Amino acid sequence: MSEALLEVKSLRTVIKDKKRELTVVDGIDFTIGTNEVVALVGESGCGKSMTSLSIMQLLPRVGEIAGGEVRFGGRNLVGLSNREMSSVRGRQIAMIFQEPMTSLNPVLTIGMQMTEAITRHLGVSKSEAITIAEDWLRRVGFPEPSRIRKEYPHRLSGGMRQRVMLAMAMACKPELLIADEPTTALDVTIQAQVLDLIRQLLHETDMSVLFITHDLGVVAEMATRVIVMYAGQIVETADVRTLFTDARHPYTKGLLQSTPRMQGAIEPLVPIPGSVPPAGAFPAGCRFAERCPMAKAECRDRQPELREIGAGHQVRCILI
Amino acid sequence: MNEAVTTNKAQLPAAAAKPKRRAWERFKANRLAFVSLWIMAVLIVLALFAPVIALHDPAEQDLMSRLKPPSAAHWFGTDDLGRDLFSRVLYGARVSLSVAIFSVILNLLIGITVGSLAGYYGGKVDSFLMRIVDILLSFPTFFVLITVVTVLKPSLFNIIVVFVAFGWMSKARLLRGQILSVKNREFVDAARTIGMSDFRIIFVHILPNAIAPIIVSATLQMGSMILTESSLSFLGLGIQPPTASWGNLLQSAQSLTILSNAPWYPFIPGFMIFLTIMCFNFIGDGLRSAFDSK
Amino acid sequence: MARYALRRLLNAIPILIGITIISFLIIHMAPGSPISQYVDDPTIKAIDKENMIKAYGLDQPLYIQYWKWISDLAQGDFGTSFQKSQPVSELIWDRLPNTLLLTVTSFALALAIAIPLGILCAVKANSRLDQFVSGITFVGISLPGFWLGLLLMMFFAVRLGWLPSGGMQTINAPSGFGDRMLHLILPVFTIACSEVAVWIRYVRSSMLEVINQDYMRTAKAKGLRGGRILSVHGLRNGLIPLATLFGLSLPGFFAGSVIVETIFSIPGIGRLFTEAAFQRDYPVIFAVTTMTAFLYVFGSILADLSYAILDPRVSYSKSEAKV
Amino acid sequence: TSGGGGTPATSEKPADGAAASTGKKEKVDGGEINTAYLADPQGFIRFWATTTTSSEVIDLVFSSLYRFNEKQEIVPNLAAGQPEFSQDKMEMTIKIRNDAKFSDGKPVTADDVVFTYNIPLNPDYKGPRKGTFEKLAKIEKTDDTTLKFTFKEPHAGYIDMLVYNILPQHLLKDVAVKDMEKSTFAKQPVGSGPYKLEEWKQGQYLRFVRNDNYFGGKPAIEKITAKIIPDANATMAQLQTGEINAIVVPADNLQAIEQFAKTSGKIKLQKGIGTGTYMFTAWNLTNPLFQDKAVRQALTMAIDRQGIVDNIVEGQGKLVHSQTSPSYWSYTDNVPKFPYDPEKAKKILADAGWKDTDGDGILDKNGQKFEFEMQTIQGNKVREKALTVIQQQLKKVGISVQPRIVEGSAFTKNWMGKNFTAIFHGWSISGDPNPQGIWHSTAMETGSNYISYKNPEVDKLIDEDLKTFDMNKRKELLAKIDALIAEDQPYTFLYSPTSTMAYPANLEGFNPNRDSLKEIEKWYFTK
Amino acid sequence: MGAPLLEIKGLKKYFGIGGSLKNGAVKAVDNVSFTVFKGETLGIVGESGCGKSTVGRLVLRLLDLTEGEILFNGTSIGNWNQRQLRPIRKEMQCVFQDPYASLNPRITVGKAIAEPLVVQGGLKWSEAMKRAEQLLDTVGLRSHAVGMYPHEFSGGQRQRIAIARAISLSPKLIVADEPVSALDVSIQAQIVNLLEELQTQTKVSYLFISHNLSVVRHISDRVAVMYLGQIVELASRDQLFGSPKHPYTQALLSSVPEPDVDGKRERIILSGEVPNAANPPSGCAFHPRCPHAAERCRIEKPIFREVEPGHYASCHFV
Ligand SMILES: Nc1ncnc2c1ncn2[C@@H]1O[C@H](COP(=O)(O)OP(=O)(O)OP(=O)(O)O)[C@@H](O)[C@H]1O
Ligand SMILES: Nc1ncnc2c1ncn2[C@@H]1O[C@H](COP(=O)(O)OP(=O)(O)OP(=O)(O)O)[C@@H](O)[C@H]1O
Ligand SMILES: [Mg+2]
Ligand SMILES: [Mg+2]
Repeated sequence: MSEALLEVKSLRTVIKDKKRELTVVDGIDFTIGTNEVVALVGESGCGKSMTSLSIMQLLPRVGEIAGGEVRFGGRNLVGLSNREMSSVRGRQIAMIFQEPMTSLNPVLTIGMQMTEAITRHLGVSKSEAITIAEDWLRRVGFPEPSRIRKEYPHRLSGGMRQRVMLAMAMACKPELLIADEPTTALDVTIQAQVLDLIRQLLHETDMSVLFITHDLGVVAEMATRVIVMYAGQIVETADVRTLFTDARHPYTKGLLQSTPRMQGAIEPLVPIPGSVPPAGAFPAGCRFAERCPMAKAECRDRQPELREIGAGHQVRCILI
Repeated sequence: MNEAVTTNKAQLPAAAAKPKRRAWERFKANRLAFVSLWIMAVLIVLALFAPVIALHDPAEQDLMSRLKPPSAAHWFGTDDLGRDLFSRVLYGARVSLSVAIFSVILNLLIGITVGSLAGYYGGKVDSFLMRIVDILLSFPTFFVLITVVTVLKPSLFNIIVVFVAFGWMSKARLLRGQILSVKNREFVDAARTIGMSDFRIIFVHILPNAIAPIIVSATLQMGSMILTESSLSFLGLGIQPPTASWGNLLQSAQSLTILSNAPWYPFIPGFMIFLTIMCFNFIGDGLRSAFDSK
Repeated sequence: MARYALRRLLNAIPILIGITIISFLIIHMAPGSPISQYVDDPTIKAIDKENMIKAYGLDQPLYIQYWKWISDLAQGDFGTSFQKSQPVSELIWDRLPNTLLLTVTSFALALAIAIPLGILCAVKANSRLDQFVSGITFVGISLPGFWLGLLLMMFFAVRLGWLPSGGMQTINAPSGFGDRMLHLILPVFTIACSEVAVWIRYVRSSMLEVINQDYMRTAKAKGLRGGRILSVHGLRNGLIPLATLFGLSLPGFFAGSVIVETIFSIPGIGRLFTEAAFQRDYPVIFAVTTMTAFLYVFGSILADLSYAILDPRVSYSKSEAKV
Repeated sequence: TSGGGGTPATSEKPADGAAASTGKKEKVDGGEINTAYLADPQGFIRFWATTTTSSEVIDLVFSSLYRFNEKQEIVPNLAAGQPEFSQDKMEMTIKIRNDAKFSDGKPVTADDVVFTYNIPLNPDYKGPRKGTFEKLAKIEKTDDTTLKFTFKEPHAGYIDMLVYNILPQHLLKDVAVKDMEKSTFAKQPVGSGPYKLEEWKQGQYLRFVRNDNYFGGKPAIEKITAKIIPDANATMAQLQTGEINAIVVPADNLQAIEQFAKTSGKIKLQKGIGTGTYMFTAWNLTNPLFQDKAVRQALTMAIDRQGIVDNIVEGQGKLVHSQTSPSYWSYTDNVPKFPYDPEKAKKILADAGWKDTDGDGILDKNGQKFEFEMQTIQGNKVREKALTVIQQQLKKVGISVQPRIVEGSAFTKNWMGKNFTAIFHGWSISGDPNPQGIWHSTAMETGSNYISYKNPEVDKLIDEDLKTFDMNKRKELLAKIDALIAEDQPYTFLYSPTSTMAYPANLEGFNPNRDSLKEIEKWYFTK
Repeated sequence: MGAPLLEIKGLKKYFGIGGSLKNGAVKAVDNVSFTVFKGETLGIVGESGCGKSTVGRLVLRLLDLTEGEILFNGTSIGNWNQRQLRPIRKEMQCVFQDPYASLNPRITVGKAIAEPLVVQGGLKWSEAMKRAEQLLDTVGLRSHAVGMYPHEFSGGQRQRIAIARAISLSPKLIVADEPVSALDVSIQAQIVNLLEELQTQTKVSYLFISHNLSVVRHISDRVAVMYLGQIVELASRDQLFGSPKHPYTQALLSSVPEPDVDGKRERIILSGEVPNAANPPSGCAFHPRCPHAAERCRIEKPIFREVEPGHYASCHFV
C-alpha cells in the first residue's frame, strides 16, 4: 500500500438532540493512499455521509466529532479552527455531493461559483481564475466552456451539473476528492458518462478518491479498495477483487446475493431479512446478528472486533 | 410465507408515540408556548365565568367614586363613571376573545372550504375562486374595515362579520398552496385509485396533512384581530360602549386627565391586549414547532 | 419580461373593475349620505338638502352614478370631493407625499434594523441572542399602535419636551430638513416598532431556510470563509422571498397608517380616507380605495417581476430551452 | 358691542389671578395666537361652508353686514346701524359704512353686497343655503352706501341672512356661480376682515396675519395660526407643550389642563362661556310609549340632570328646561320645571299604568314592557357617557334602555328619517330664535321636527312670531312657546354645555362670554 | 400467456406549458401501445422523464388522456369520468415509488389497508380491520401493526404496507411505479420476492415501471423500453436482454454497472443528455445521441415494428 494520505483513526461522530446523543459513526479506522480509490459502501443510514462530513468538518449543527483523529498529510484535522479548516477544504480535500440539483447556488452563475474558490485558494487574479475555470469545464466535457460559465445552474441538466461540481472540485487540484454518492441521482447512461469522466481524471492526476456509494456495481467499476459499513461500523474491508470474489462477512455476502444481475441466469434473490436498525437502536452484540442467517447465540452477546484475515482484508465477525 | 418476508419483530416498537401525542410533546417542549396556553386557558375560563367572578355589575355606575385607584373593593380601580374596572375587563375579555376566536374560526371555515375547492379541483374553479380572493385581498384592509363598520353598525356581531368577510382570503390562499403540494403526494393518488369520493379524499386524506400552517396562521390572526378591534375602537368604530371590550376600554382611557390622574386605567386594558396577543403569538410559535414533524 | 408585465396588467383589469364595483356597492349601502352632516343645522331646510343631492348627482340610479364615475376615471378624472370642493386628485397629491415620507421612512428604518438582526438571529438560531430578539419582536407585534403612539407622545413631547408632538414641521419658523426629521421621529418610531418585529421574523425564517440548503454546504466545502458564504451565497437567496413581501407591502405605503396620522396630526392619505368615510365623501373614498387596490395589484406584479430579476430560475419569457 | 346681561359668566380666576376684566396692564402690539381645529374649514364662502370652523375663519378674513353677539342679536359690522323696514315689512334698508376696504386695497361697496347676495338667489346656486334666502325676492343698491332688500312676504327671521361674508365683486365677477365653491378664491380669499389668510396648508395649518387697514382698527395680535389636529388628546398635549396657546378645552380633559395651568402658569382658563347649544333626549312621539305627557314628565324627573352636568361634563354646563339656550336674548327661566325626583317619577308612571307586574324589575303595561333603544352619535365621549348614565338612572325607575351608539352619518340618517325611539342629542342654535324649524308641525315634513311634535297652540304662536318685528313682543311670544314646550316635555331638556377657553396667561381683551377666536381683533398681550 | 387484460392503443398525453397547450406542450407520452396479459408482468424501463410514470397514471386513469384508447378487460375506459371509473377501480391498484409519500402519515396502517375494503368492498370498519390484520400477515408484518402509524416503520415495511393495501381488493392489475427504487438492495430483494410470490398466488398482472434494469430483468415477463415518451423496443425479457435491437436499449443495458470484477463488458457511453420532451428532436428522437445515426434518422421517424416474433423495435437499421 502506498503512503497514507488520509488516516482516519477510531473516528466517532455523534448526533445530539435535546435528549440524547446518537453515535452514528462508531470507531472507524481506515487510510487512503495516494492515487487510491477507496469505496465506502453500505445501506442507507449506515453513516457513510457522516464519515465523509466528519473528515471535512462539515457536520450539520447537531453533529459533533466525539473522538478519534482525521490525519491528513500527517496533520490532525479534528479540532482545527474553522479558519484553518477553510484552507484545507476545497484546496486539499474537495468534495462533491449527491444532489447536483441543490448543491449549486441557484442565483449565481457557474463561473462565479467556480472562480470564487479558485481565487481564494490559488491566489490568482479574477481573469486567470476564469481561464482555469474554463479549462476545467472543457476537461469535464463542455465543448463551449465560456458559455457554460455564464449559465445559471437551473439551465443545466443533472448530469451537467454534476460535471460542473466535478470541475469545481478539481479546479484547485485537491489531493483528495470525496465523492458522496455522486451518481446516485443520475440516470444510468449519464452515470456511465460521469463515472467515465472520474476515471479519466484519476488517470490524468495523482488524486485520491473516497468514493461513497451504496451501489455495488459502481464499486466494482471504480474502486481499488472497498470498505463496507453497517450500522456505523466497518464490517469488512478488502481490495475490490477480494471483496467480490471472496467476501467473508455475512452482511457483505447478503448484499451481493440480494443484488439482481444483468447477466447470467436469473436466480431467485436472497434478501437479508429485517431492516437496518436506526442509530440509537443498535443491538448490543454484533450489530448484524439479528439479521444474520448464521448468527449464533454468542453473536448477540459480544461485539466482534475488526480482524485482519488476509492481506488488507479485515472482517468484523467472530464466525470467520 | 417463507422467511424472506418475515419482519424482524423486535423492530416494531411496541408503544411508539402517536403523531398527536408527539406533537403535544413538541408543543410542551416550547415553554413559552406552554405557559401562554395556560394563560389563555385561564383567561378564557375567567371570561366564561365572568358573571360569577366579577364582584360588580360591569355597567353599574357610582358617580361618587370615579377614577378610584385599585383597592380591595375594586381590584383594578374604577373608570370615569365609577364602574368597576375589574368587572369591565372581565366582561371585556368575553367580547374581545369572542371577536378573536369566533372570527378566526369562521375565517378558517370559509378559508378551508374555498382553499380546498380551489386547490383540489384546480382549473376554472380555482381561477374563479382565486380571482375573488384577489379582489378581496386587494382592498386596503383597514380602509375597508372602516368603511364597512360605518356601514353596518359596529356591534359584536357585525364586527365579527366584517372580520370574517375580509379575513378569510389569506387562509384560503395558504391552504390552496398547501393542498396543491399535498394533492400531488402519492397517497392521494392511492386514495383515488381506490375510488374514494372527492369529499373523503379532501377531508380525510388531504386536509389533515395540509392544515398545520393554516392553524398556525390562524392563531397569529387571533392576536391581530384583537389588535384590529382595538384600533377600530380608537377610531370609535369598535365594539360600542357601554359594552366593554378591551379595545374600547383602552380607547375610553385615552384622555389626558385619565392618563395623568389614573394611569392604571389605560394600563390595564392595554396590558390585557398586549398579553393576549403575546400569548397567541407564542402559542402559534409552539404550534409551528409542534406540527413541524419528521 | 415587459410582455409578461403587460399581460399581468391586462389580467388585472377585471380584478380592478370588480374592486370598483364592490367598493361602490359597499359605500352606497352605507346609511347616511354626504348631506347628512347638514341635518344637525335646523336652519338648513329640506329644499337645501334636495338641492345638494341633485348637485352631487346622488338622485340618479346607482348604475348611472357608477358609469359616470368609472368613465371619468378612465379619463384619469377622480372627480371632486363633496366636502372639500376640490379635485380628488389634487387632494391625493397633496396628502400622498406626507404619507409616503412617513411610511417609507419607517419601512426603511425597520428594514435597516430588521435585516442585520434577522440574519444574526438566523445564524445564531436558538442562541440566547436569538431568543432575546424574538422575545422583543413579540412585544413589538403585540403593542397596539395607538397606545404606543400616545405613550411616546406623552413622554417625549409633553413630559420631556424633547420632540414635537405632532404635525409635519414647525409652523411660523423657518423649517429646515432637520426640523422635519424631528417631527418624524415619534410617528416613524411608532410604525417602525411593529414593522421591525414583523420583518425580523421574516428575515430570520428566510435566512434560516437558506442556511440549511445544500449549496451553503457546498460553499463551505469549497473553503470559502464564513462572511463570504453568508453575504454572497446566503443573502441573495434569503432576500428573494422578501422581495415578494416587499411588493405586497406597497399598498401599505400608500394607505399609510391611519392611526399614526391621526395621533400625530399628519395630513396623509389615511386620514383623508378616514375623514371621507365619516363624511361619506364618495369621490374621495372611491379614489383612495381604487388607488390602493391598484397598488396592490401593481405591487404583486412588481413582486413577481423582482422575483424574476433576482432569481434566475424564474423566467417569464417562454420557450427558454435548456442549454 | 359686547353686552353684559344674559348669562353671567361663571368666571373662575386663573391661578395667576389675571382675569379678563381686571385692570389694564400695558398693552403690547403684536404677538401670536396658536389654536387648533379638528378638521380643515370647508372654504371661505359661507354660502357653501357650514361648519363652525369655517364660520370662524371666515369671520377672521371677511366682514359681513352684521355679526351675531353672544346673545344672538345682530350687531353692525359693515353695516351702519340696524336695518330699517318699510311699513308693510316687505322692504328692508341697510346702510353700510364707506371706509371698509378689501385687503387688496379696493373699497367695499354696495355693489359688492349686491353681488354677494345675488349668489344664493342665482338658480345655479346648489349650496346648502338656498332655504335661508327663500323669502328674499331681490336686493338692489339705492345709492353707494344703501341697500334695499325686497321680500316675498314679511319675514321676522331676516337676521339669519345678514351674517354672510361680503365677497369682492371685482375678483369674482367672472366666476360662474356653480364654480365658485371650487374656485381658487374659496381657498385663497381676499376679504375685508381683521385678518388676512397668509397660507393654508391643507390638513396642517392655516396662518393669518392682521389686516393693518382693517376698518375696525388694526388688531393687536399679529399672527394667528390654526393647526389641524384631528385628535383631541394630541391637541391638549400641544397646549401643554406650548405649541398651542388658545383653545377650547373639552370637558374630559379639563381636570388635567387645570392642573397644568396651575403648575405651569403659562395659561389661564376662562370657564362657563355660554353656547347656543343644548342637549336633550328626544322621545319619538309616534311611539306609544311616549304619547302620554305625564310619562314624559316622569322620564325627565327620573333623570338626574344636574348629576350629569357635574359628573360627565365636569360641571361645564347649565341646566335647561325648555328649548332656548340660556345665552339667547330670548331666554326665559319662567317655564314649568321637572326636577330630579325618581320617587315621584315612579308614582306618576304607576298612575299612568306602568307597573312591574312580573317582578323582573321592568315596568309594564298591558303586557308591554317599558323598554326601548336610545341612540346617540358616535365619536363624542361625553354623549356616550351621558347615555350610559341615563340608562342606569332610568333602570332605577324600572325603565330598560338599550343604548346604541351610531356612527355619524348613519345616526343623522336615523334621526332625520325618524328611525328611532329615543335619541340623545344636542341642537346648536344660532341666529334667529324662532323655533319653527324644530317645533312647528309643518317642520315634520320640511324641517327638523323629527319627533313629530304637534301642538296647535305652539304652531300658532310660532307663526305669529314669524310676522312680529317688535323685539319685546317677540320675547313675550317666544317665552310662551318655551313654557308650552316645557310643559309638554317632548324632549327631556338636559343642559346647555358651557365651554372653557385656555388663553396665554398674559392675554387680555377677550370677551369672557365668547369662545374660540371670536372677537380676536380685540385681544392683546400684556407685558 | 393468458388473454389480454389491458390493451393500450396509441396513447398520448401532452402537458401544456404554463397550464395551457397553446404555449407548446410536453409530449410526456406520445403514441404508446402495448398489451398486458393476465398473470404476466410487463416491465417498462427508461430514463428519468421519459414518461413511464405518466403511462402508469394514465392506465390508472389518474390523468385524462390526450388521445388514444385504454381497454381494460375488453372495456374501453379511456374516456370515462371519475364517477364511471369508481366501480372498476377495485380491479386495478397501484404501488408507488416513495413509501414515505404513498401512505397518509395521519392514518394508522390498519385503517389505510382497511379503507379500500370499506369504500369499495362495502365491508364494515370492524370487518375490514380484521381483514387488514390478515393482509399484514400476508405481506410479512405482524398483525399488531394495524394500530401504528407509517412513520413508525422502515421504508421496506412501508412498502409492504402499500402492497397490502393494493392487494386488499384482489385486483387484476397492479401498476407498480418504481416500487423498489427507494429501497436498499437488501430490502429491495424482499419486496421483489414478495411481489413475485403474490403473483404466483393470485395471478395478478403487474405493470412494473422502473429505471432499474436489473430489477426489471428479474421480475418481468416482457419489457418495454421508453425514450422521450415513446416505446422504442418491446420484447420478451430474454429477447430484450439477450439481444437488444435498438441502439438505445443496447447503450442502456451496457451502462449498468455490474457488481463483478471479472467479465467486464464493452460499455457504450452515450454522448449528450436526454433531450427536452417539450422540444424533441426531429425524426428518430434518439438520433442526436445515437452512435449509428445516419442522415435518414434525422428526417424520418422510424416505425415501431415487429422485427422478430414478439420483438418490436423502432429503428431504421434493424
Ligand atoms: N442532520 C441530522 N440530524 C439527525 N440525524 C442525522 C442527521 N444526518 C444524519 N443523521 C443520522 O445519522 C445516521 C447516519 O447518516 P448518514 O447520512 O451518514 O447515512 P448514509 O450512510 O450517508 O446514508 P445515505 O445512503 O442515505 O446517504 C443516520 O441514522 C441518520 O438518521
Ligand atoms: N403534471 C405534469 N405537468 C406537466 N408536465 C408533466 C407532468 N407530469 C409529468 N410531466 C412531464 O412529462 C414528462 C414525463 O414525466 P414522467 O413522470 O412520466 O417521467 P418518468 O419516466 O416517470 O420519470 P422518472 O423516472 O423521473 O419518474 C416529463 O418531462 C415531465 O416533466
Ligand atoms: Mg449519505
Ligand atoms: Mg416516474
